[in-house]
Amino acid sequence: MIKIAYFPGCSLEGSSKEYNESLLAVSKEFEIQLEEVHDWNCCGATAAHNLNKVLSISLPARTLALAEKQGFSEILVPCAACYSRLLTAYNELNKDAALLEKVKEILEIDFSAKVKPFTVIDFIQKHIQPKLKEKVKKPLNAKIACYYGCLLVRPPKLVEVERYEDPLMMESIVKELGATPLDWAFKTECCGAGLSVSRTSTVGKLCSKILDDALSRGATMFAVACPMCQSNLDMRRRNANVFLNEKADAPVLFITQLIGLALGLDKKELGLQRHFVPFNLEIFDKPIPKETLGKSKKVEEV
Amino acid sequence: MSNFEPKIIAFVCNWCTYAGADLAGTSRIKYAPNVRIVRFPCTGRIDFMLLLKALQTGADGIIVSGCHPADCHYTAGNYHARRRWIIFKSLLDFVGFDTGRITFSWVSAAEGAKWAQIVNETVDKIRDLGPYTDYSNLNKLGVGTITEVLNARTA
Amino acid sequence: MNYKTLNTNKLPEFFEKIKKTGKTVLAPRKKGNKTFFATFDSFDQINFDYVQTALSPKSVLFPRVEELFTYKNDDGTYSVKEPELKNEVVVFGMRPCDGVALDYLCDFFLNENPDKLLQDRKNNTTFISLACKSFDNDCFCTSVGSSPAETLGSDLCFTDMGNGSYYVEVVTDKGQKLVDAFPDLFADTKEINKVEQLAQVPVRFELKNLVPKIPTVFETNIWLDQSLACIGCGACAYVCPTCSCFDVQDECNPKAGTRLRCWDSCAFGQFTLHASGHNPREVQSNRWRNRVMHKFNYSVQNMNTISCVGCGRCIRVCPAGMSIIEHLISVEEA
Amino acid sequence: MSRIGVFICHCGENIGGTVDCEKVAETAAKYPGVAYSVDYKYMCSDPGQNMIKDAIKEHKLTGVVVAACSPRMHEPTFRKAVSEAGINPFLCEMANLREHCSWVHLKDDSTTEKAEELVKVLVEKVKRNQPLEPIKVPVTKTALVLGGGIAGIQAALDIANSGHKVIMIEKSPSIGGHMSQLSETFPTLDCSQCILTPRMVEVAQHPNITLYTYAELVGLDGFIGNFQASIKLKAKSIDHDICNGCGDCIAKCPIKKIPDEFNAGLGTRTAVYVPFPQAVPNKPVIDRENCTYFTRDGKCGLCAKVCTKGAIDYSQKDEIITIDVGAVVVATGFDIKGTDFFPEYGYGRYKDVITGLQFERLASASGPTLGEIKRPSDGKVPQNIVFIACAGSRDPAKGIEYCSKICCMYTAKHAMLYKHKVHQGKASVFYMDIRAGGKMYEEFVRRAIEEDDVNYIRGRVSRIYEKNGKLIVKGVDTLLDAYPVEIEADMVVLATAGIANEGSEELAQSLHISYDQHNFFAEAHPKLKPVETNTAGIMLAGACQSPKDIPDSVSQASGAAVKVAALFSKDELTRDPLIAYVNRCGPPTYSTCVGCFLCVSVCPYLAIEKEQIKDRNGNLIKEVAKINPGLCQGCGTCVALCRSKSIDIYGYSHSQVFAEVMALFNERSLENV
Amino acid sequence: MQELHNKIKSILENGSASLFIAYQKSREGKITPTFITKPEQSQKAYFGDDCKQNLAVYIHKQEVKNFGKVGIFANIYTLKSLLQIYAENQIRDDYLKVVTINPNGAIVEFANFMEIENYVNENKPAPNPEDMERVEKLSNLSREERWDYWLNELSTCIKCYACRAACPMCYCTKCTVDCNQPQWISTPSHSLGNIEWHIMRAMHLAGRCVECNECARVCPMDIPLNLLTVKLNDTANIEFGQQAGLKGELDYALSTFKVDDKENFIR
Repeated sequence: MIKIAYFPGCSLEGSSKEYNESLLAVSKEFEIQLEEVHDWNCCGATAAHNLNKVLSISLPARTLALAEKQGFSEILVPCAACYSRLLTAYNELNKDAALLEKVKEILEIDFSAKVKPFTVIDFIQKHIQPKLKEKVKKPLNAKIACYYGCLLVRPPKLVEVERYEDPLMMESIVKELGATPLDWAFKTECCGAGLSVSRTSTVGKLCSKILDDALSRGATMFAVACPMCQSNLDMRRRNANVFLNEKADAPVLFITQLIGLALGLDKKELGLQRHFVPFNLEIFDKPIPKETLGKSKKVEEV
Repeated sequence: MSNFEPKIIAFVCNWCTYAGADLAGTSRIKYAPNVRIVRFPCTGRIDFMLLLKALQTGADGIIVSGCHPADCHYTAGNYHARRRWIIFKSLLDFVGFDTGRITFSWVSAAEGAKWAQIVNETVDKIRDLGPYTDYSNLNKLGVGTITEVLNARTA
Repeated sequence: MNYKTLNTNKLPEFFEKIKKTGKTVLAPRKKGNKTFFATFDSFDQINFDYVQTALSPKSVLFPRVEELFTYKNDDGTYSVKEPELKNEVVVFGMRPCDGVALDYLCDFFLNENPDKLLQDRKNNTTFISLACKSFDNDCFCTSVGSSPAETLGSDLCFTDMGNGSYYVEVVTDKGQKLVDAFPDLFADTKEINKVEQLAQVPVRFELKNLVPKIPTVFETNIWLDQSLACIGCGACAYVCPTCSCFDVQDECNPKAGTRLRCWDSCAFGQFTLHASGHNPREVQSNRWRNRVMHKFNYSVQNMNTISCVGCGRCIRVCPAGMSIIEHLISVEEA
Repeated sequence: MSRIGVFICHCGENIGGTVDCEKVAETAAKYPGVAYSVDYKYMCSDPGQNMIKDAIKEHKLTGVVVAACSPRMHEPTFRKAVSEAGINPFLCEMANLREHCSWVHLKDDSTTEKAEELVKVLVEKVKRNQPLEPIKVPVTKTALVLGGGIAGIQAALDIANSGHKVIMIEKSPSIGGHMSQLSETFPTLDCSQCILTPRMVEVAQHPNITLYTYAELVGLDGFIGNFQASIKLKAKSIDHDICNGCGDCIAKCPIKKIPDEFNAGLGTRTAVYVPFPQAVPNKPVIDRENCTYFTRDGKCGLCAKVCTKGAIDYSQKDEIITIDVGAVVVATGFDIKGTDFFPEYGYGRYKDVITGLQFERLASASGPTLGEIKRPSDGKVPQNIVFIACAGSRDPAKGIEYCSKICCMYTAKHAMLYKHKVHQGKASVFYMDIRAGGKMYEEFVRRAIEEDDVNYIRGRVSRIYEKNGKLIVKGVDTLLDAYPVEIEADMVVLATAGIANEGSEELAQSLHISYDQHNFFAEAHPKLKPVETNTAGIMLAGACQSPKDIPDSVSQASGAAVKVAALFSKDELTRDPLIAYVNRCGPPTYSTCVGCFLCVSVCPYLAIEKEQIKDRNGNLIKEVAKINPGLCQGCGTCVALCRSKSIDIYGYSHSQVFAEVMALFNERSLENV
Repeated sequence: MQELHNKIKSILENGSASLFIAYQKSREGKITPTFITKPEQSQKAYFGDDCKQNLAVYIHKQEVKNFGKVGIFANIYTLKSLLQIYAENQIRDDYLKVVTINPNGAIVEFANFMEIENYVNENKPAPNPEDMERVEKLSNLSREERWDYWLNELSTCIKCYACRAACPMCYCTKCTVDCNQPQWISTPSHSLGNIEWHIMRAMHLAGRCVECNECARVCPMDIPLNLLTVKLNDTANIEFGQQAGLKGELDYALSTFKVDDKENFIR
């Protein structure tokens, strides 16, 4: 049993419960124990860094410090926004000794900021992918648009992702699940993330473009690794469909849910019932369209 | 101290500051006569020991000046000199020398006015500080007897 | 020789009275773990708990740097001025071995061509030794013909008799003068056997065997074996009470100058280095041999005495832990 | 004992009006070592100079201090005068009483006192001056030109035409460089090859030029006037002495799918090839990396069979030759970023997103499409074309802060050429600023906009993606209130940044010249020595120093050539002897240098070498530093760095500067005495 | 200890060195260097935390060089010194066999300086907190107080040059202080000469000192000389990110520069 420090953040306890459920379920299959950092707190996303730098570092730093005190050297952060904040804190604290001293004083915790955050994609690549092929029981018959959004791949200097404008990490994972990854253009476009509550129509418009590009190229479903990406493409589908000629019904699954399905795990165990755009296993029975550059559905001019 | 006139020695490079001082001359910019220029090919040539020697021989203040960064006639002598002065100043400060008496500057061949200003400001400053005797009379201390020295240490 | 006693609690008064006559008093003072001769403002600054001072009282007669003369050039007219030494000094607390060393040093500087400066300093200084009640591993005075009871070279010799009084041996006229200046402090006494009050320093080697042996090992490897650890600093010579090597330095500008005499050491690489670049004592072992030969052979030849008094300072100070005692024993055994 | 003569100049009223020159002369006369002291109205006049000469003879002077104007003004004058009187010119120094004293101070005792001290300082210095002889270095009057692009060609021809030998080496099989790839040139739109090829031929035929193509520099030793260049002649596998350039071998070569470098990857070539029809020399080479004879162990051999002259020689080996040269012109050119450098423009995976250089080939009559603008993916004529200027350039986030300089102009040219060829087509240019400084340049850009109706959009492009066979170009028009712009283009041309060649860092190191953080070679002075490097005798020409257009490259090349010609105009090189040296002495020390070589990295000129001192039997005694007098420029940084004072410098020696400093102000130390 | 003896024995027996420099402990408990030339003398070697002397200094000694190949037992500061003087071209890799004891008590024999570099970087000693504190304390005094402090301390110097002799970085054939044309440093031990000497010594060690503190340990007058070089090392590290004794390749703050080196005092 490998033990890994885990920081779920608020999303995974609320709107993206299924991300948490599927991540834990899949980890269990691979004999990995995710241990929640005791007494973790809000990462400060999304507003803190616009207001107060020290605060915006101190908030995530506390979680890093707790993980360090609890004996970990890295920490799994599934939410892309949390990840971005923790990674920023990690970097700032490691390059600015004076800041580290200040934060230590604020937190009243003596720590060295050596716990490095990593994403679910990193996690899968390192701990799951090597053994994935042999464990797949039900290869997925689907053409999957892997959608990364912004914070998993930006800013490039911080996240150290190789092809940050056209990442291929999830593509290589879904390939192992038996699915066909889609080559498309909107992988890293903006979904409107933070405006999800306040400006639903803007979110809808942005999501419609993402949906349209993927669907017009023959995608049957989406894979994501960020709670905001998922909820905007899923929960705000109604707002997006307003901008589309043809209503889109392709489901949006977390990458962990897809892995779970391929492993033959139960739908419920993976929280698949929680989505707004319904997911049916029959989707895998339909033939997948050939490589197309299908006709563009009319996108309302911005 | 009313009639104290500081003695200033200036270590300058040939290509920028010496020429800058020439320009001050051809421009007839007036400045205090307290300064004596010693010419070097480059600030990189200026041995830190010379600064101590200047203080020993009775200089009340020192100016060290060369080409601005990136303008060195020899491309890099001033960069090396800059590092040397960073270290040397750190040491002099640590030992308690009055480094306020040493003016480091970059004066280009076009900055005759800046040269005059550096000299005048240095002279004014040193005039306020008074003669520097902390160091130059130390060649008497410790000669001929052990008492004053040991007294100093056990104090 | 006259014998006196001095109540130990009168010692502060003794010093105060000397000072009032305008003389400078030097006494052992502690700094860190070491003890040095120094002036003092109050009696409690004096340290009595020491085996040996770090520097010897040599520097009182032969300072580490002293002015020989100064000159001036007044537009081509040169004038020379020699220093006048008037300051009178009393040194208290040196060990008897240091007295022996001073005796040698004066012999060296004053015998044939008397050194005026050293003569003046000697005339102006009264040395009071304080006989040893303790010793350490590095003490070996008894091996070089001396002992804590020795009075040679001291003007006065004090021995703490353990009964609240010093037994004072008046060795020289200079000592007598000092005692006579304060008659109310000193009481007359007869010669007393002080030996049991003193440190019993063990004998480490037989000098009478060693001295003839040394020149016979001149060409052997023993010097290299002994001196491989030597790093070539001058510490041993500078703390040695008998080392007398010096270097003359002129400090001058076109208008004026000073000639200075400074200590020098046979351990330095530049010792006996010729202007040509050749050095007859090319390597450290040659220099080490010269040092030992000087102390135990050359000075016997030239001055009829060895020039080591067994104070042990060179051993205590050596950065590489070299010990003259061990080396002499190994010569003896060779 | 020194016998110094001091000569105080009044410079009319210039010095004399402020400084009491008579008094200065009187004071100096009393100074130790001064044998003669005098003041005079104008020292630089003939009578003044004669006074000096007479005094030298009469008073047997061993050194001279002329207290007058700045040495930067008259030092040569007085040194010449002194040498005419029979003493070494370097035994004369000047005290600067005019610029540094009389002109900047008021008439006052303190000014005279300062003048006296300045004289005193120089007297102390000159007492310690040594007679020096200018350094004379023989000059090998052959220049090495690295690179056969337009800059190299121009430099080589200029040097050769001034009567000196030139060795030109070019790493590819033909000279011509990037210019030979261009279609038309701005701002005249004349055909690039038409103006270039005559020059190429002239190089090949010039009696003073030896051309080595398919050759590389592997090392350069020595110093100005006396370099030794090691050159690797790569095996061509064809004996060019026999080959008549008929091209039969090329026609028969079965390996035909090698991406063609000359066509910037847009076409293909064979394994035995001539890069382009007008190549010089116009004889093929075999590309061993792709030829099956070499990659598959002697298979094929067709070319040898068809060659009627028997010129094919598979057994040729790379050869290293060493040539003595006196000067080097580095003209190795530049490279451009490929489209794969741009994640936002698809990492180079869209075939119809091409570089400016590829567009040149498309537009060129000798190119793969014979000058028709056809897009690489399907050969269709693009009806809507987008040009993106500053692709990579001026973008600190991409690590290229600088402006590539040529893009604005060639982008305008490209758009124009496109419009001239596809009349109904739509051309748009995204730009940051238009930098069209240059004769007729701004007019040229205006023509593109106004006459050829090119749509200039001020803004940057954030993303290009392919959809339905179109390239969607998403950008912004910052002149229209930052409004997003989306263009469905058929083809996109990126004016990618000009960059240093791969391997330029290594080349700079083997030449011992500096380079900047982008690996472009560094000039000795950005303003006043733009063609020299800080290694004497090595000049720069063209885009290896920074991206440049043709006129700039050619001008710089001619400038470099003049520098070389000037160097070659004398048989010997005379240099100021004020250079550093490491002391040497007799055994057993040989030198006080202990060989720590901390000085090596401090020298801006890489003039410090290791020297082994050996005994008669060749056993190493010690390793010490040695300063190459050919390379040392005399800055003295090593002198101040050397802990053991083992390095000294003529003209500013330890004892000279020490004495100068110690001569000042010693009244106070006098009081102490 | 037995392991160390065996190692020395085997090194001397197999000819990888003809002299082995180590520590020994006398009956009275004094630690001194020992120079072992015969395998059977190997048990003289001793090692403990009390072995402070920096043995690297002997590498420069002509009579040690005369032995040809030399083995040396090195504590961590000796290792740093060896690495630094290797970078300064003073040792040949194939003429030195270096042995240490790692923190776990195991004997480590180094094949070359690359290995020493790795070891030193893994076992880098922390700066001596006491020294740092003293430097800090002095830095916080007023300038006049600092001057008085150092004038008092340095005035006592007797110019025995033990600081120079004990320092492995002071290996010049001819020290500046021995140059008399011109006389850069006043050789007399008056206060001026002393301050000149110690300033020059500190400048020459800036960025080269490995902080073994030998200079202070050997000073007969107990002058805390090491504080000067510790201070300058600190400056070199803060200003230029350069540290001594950690690289086999030359990395010297004063012979290199960055175009954007920062200072706040040049006008």
